[in-house]
Amino acid sequence: MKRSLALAMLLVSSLAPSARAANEADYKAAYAAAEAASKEAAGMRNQWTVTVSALAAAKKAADGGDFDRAVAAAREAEALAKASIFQATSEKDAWKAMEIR
Amino acid sequence: MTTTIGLRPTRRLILQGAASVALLGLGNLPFAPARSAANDKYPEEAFKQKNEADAIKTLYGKTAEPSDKVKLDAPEIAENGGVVPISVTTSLDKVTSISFFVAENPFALAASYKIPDGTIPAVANRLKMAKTTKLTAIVEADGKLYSATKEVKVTVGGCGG
Amino acid sequence: MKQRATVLLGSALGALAALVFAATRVVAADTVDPAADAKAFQNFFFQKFPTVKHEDFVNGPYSMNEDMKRQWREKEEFPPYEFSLDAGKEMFSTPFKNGKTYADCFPNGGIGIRQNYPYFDEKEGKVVTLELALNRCREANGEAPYSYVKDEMASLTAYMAFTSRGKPMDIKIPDDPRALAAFENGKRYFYTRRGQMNFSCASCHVQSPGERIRAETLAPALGILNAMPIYRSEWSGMGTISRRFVTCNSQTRAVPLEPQSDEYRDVEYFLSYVANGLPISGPGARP
Amino acid sequence: MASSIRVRATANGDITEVQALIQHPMDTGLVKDPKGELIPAHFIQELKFECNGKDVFVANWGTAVSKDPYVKFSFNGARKGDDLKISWTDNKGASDTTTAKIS
Repeated sequence: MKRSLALAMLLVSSLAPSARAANEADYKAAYAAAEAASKEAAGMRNQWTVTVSALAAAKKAADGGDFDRAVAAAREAEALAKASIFQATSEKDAWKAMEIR
Repeated sequence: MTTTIGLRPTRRLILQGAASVALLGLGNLPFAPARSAANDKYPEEAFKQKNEADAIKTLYGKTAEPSDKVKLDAPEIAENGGVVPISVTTSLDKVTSISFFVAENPFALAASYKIPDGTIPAVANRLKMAKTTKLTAIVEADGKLYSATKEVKVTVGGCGG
Repeated sequence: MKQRATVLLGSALGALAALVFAATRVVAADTVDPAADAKAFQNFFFQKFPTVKHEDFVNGPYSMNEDMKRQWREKEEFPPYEFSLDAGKEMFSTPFKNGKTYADCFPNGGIGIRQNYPYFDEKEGKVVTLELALNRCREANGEAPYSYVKDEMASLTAYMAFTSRGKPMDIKIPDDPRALAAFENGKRYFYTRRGQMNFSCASCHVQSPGERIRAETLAPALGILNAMPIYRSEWSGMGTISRRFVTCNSQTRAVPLEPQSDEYRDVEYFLSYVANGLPISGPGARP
Repeated sequence: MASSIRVRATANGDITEVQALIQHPMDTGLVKDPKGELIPAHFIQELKFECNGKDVFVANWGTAVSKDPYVKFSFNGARKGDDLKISWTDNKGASDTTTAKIS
């Protein structure tokens, strides 16, 4: 019982700092990271359409002043971009498994 | 439709392109055939009816009874809801009119054909269907209505986009 | 205790064998052998669909499904690409501002040659597709190039395909390392998974032809470009090879590349070469 | 400008089979264009086939007829070489007409 209580306390404290509303600075940082990852994916000619729309949604939300949503969308865009980078890298050899021989 | 954002304008432009081409054919003035009989008039009201029963009543003013003498040929699964090949033939005689009704469409009456005597009572055409629907063909023979009905499954294609 | 050991030993041996087997396969794949690839590719489909006549593969989904073949036969009586075909014929003979026509840019006046495209241009060191050659012909004669995904290009390629109907696909790979590289690059593109859906062309057109993705029946990859360009009811309009590649990409949620990018030219080279011998059936009508 | 009507009329014996394909957008008025505006309804309402001065077939169409519409029917009483006159009018008053020889 005591251990789970401590765990719950830890969880709450880790959430605490992000509980306050995100501001423009948070958005700018999140967007920059997302954009960098998206540029790298584009450089590998393996960009996903959903990354592009998530970035656009982030910008739109930020323009509307809703930085919470903007940061969330930017983080999603970054995650999607990173997934497409991982896909391109792993597919460099993985494609052979499907090849008809 | 699973057209992607990028794609929609090209389809629209093509449609607009086709529309302008059609309008180009405006050259000759719309002539109204002088001697067209009263009932030759375009059944405006019938085409405005939403559901099938009203459309049939408005067009013909009576109800139809199913008959195996009306052979309706339509695909089980439509290749594409926009272009569904449908045809009907009948062994009834003294046929004066054939019409098609797509129950689930915004307006049930899709097409109505006048069959003067000397013309074989059969028609093939391509219709649009909004979604999986009952399709009914009605043949007016010697003043009575006979019908055949078939279900056509309709859905979009593609994997997502 | 003893029993567990034998199981361990067995699996180790199994893994070793698999490794050796995989190794030989990898070695075999490194030397590019298009002829062997084409043979293997065609045999894969001939064995997977023994009842489908070989030349029928070029009819895409209709070779896979009787009901749809009937709908297609009906439409072929008066096909929806009729207007595009007529427009292409007219455009083909209408001279440019400088008096020349497309016939001056192509061997045999552009008639009955579609089966040799795409070809590898040894001067340029790259694959040249029919759509690219048509636009280069326009530019060489002072005309603005057409969009690769719009009607004008589709009408031109429809007419040129029509003049080659029935002729077997006849793509050549010169003995030039760059040509072999282009073929290999096309093959890699064909089998590489992309987009959030994580599909490659092969996921649909090799692993599941004949099956449905909602209303559509998937076409086999063998001969899939022989029917190009196609009138698609879904687009209620014509589609060039470029438009098909771009839309397939976006369906898997991959951002498409520029039409006629190297990857698209190479995958067209690969797909056309492995269909050598199968008849040209363009322009086609598809769902 | 080529006519918007493509027609094929072939007579065998006393029966003439007619196929027609017409270039027309057949817009339903329920579809939006990329800017989100409704594309106004624009569809052929009446398509008439006349031969030897008599109507042999009259089609009244609604918005559910496919783009570039196609229709096929047959009729008796015509011979090779007779003229078949085809004309359509749409809901915007546009029209087109053409005459084809029965082959």
